[in-house]
Amino acid sequence: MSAPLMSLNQLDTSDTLTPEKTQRILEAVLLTTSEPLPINELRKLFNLELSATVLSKLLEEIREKWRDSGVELVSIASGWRFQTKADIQPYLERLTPPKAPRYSRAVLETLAIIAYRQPVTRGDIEEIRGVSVSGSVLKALTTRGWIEAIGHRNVPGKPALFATTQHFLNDLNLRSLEELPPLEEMKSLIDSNEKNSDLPFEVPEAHD
Amino acid sequence: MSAPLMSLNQLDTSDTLTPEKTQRILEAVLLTTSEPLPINELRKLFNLELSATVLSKLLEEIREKWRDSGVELVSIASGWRFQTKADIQPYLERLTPPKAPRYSRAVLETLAIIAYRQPVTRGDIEEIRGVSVSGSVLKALTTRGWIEAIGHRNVPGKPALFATTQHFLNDLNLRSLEELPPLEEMKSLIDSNEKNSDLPFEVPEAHD
Amino acid sequence: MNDNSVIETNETQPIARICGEPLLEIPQDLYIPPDALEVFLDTFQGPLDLLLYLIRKHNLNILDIPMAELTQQYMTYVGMMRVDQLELAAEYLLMTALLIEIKSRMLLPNPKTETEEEHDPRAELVRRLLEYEQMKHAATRINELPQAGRDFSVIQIWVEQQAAAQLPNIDMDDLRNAWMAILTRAKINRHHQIKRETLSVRAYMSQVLRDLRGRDQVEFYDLFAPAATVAEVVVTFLAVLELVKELLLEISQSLDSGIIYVRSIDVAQSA
Repeated sequence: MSAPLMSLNQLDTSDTLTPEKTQRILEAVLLTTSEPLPINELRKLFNLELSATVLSKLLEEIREKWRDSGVELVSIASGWRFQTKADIQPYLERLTPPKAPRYSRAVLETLAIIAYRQPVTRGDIEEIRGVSVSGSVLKALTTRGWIEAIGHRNVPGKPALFATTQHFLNDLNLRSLEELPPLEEMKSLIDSNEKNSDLPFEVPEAHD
Repeated sequence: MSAPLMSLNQLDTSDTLTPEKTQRILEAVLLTTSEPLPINELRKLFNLELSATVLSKLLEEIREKWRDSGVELVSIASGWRFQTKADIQPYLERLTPPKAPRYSRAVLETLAIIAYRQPVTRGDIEEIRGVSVSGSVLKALTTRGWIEAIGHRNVPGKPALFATTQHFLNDLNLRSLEELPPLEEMKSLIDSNEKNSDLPFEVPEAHD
Repeated sequence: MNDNSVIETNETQPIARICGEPLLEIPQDLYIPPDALEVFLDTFQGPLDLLLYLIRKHNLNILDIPMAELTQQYMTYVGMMRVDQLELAAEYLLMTALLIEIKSRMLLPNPKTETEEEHDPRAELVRRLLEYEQMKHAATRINELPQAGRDFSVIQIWVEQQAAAQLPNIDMDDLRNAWMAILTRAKINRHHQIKRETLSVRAYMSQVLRDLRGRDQVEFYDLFAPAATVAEVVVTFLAVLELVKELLLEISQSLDSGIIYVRSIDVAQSA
């Protein structure tokens, strides 16, 4: 164990916690952790000696510092995390084939209904979509950690009620459900006579 | 699909691969991957258009740039990777206190038998426990430095004789084996427990 | 037959008339090459999706759907799929029935007692179509949001794991519990007999074997530390006797009153 060295360093840093040192620690810790870290969690790094306001200010400074790089510090539902900017992804895929699944329309529509109408049962989803929802669709979303059963509706059969998760928000870079794209007004749908704007013919993507 | 935006960016970067852009990509990719990336792998990022020499130079520049931060770019046998510096480790542990792992019941019982009945062979332990002792149990205790083979019994197969070590006493804050709870006391404990018929069968947190 | 006549009271009536005319002929796009049908079927998410497609494709007014045309077109698609014996979800057939029902209800005289809006037989279908379309668009927008793993990656650099810190710790209570569990079990399985011996003897037995390790033999007296207390001498002696008994030690003396040698009978080691 390199304990002696470490405890020396630890003493060193915790004794004189300059803004530079604090930033250095924040940055390193955030780069190390893939889970988003909320401010309250980050305060533990400094034995709660720094206020949320101070940390927020430092985090904003770090965000600013990274602005021109291929990596950005973002604040999402569960807290702060570093992630690559969109233009880096194609390069990453040259090294490793993309792991994230591309979802079929069935999955995406089911997800949208759960996101905007939650909590909903499978029956609710089927009614809106006009077709039965296969178990594999719900499983794909559950496995991804985007939806979860949060209870049961008190009707015969006690169907499970589905809702989106915090993880869903994190994966979509959202801080809350309110940040989802607003639903189109019924009126604009009625008025929309734009032709073929959403023709389904090109769609056949990966099926669930 | 955000395809248009992404392909724009991609075009943009791959068309004019300035050293700054190359560095920006290298940095982001290395931050994303916790596995070390060899130069040959990194060359794939740029469709092998950049030589290993050029990349090495850029990597050295990135390393230099990070020198004063809590994170360092290192070149190890299998390639390049970012890692936290040692002085960050204590802070990380404040966030996620390493959850104390526990030894399985098999390990604890084996250790107890060796401590109280030393020197013993694996056969002795199995006879007392009534079940076979897996090699991994003895290995765990040997690796930990708590037991050692101190000889062999002169019977067919020449089984090794195990005893506890000084290190074991140190780790348990004992000055000698005599400081272990005396067996007599435990005998009476068990007898009284039997009368109360709430047998301490548990050794509760037994996971293997 | 003229659907539009039935819904005169509808506020969007004039537009419906304009739209209705060109749709009297079957649109050209209705012809689908047979081998494309399977793809086609996969393409639609269900009867609502297909209906929406037809409505949007032909620029129909969704609030004043010409039921005859729509039903006819819908049935042509579904009919083609059935001819090719593609597996058609039951929902498509149910929708056929619903469309025909709406169409026929619209031909019936309009009872005056109730408000017109409630009695447009198409209202419920329109509501469902719009709600579905809303969600369909929402799904597209969600899919356009940047997505972890697809459009960006989360940063996680390598952290040195401290092997030592990960090891379990135990204390005396753990040992006590373990031993008590063994004893309790042994008591129940009567055939196991746990002999009780003083711990110190066993401890010294280990110590003696350790002292002998790697050595051919030692003099008996060397087994006793010069500074040993009387108790320690006694325990050591008992340990040696126990080791001899367990065939772990061999004691030899070649001459009367000569040097007593102690050898470890560790064949594996001496071999």
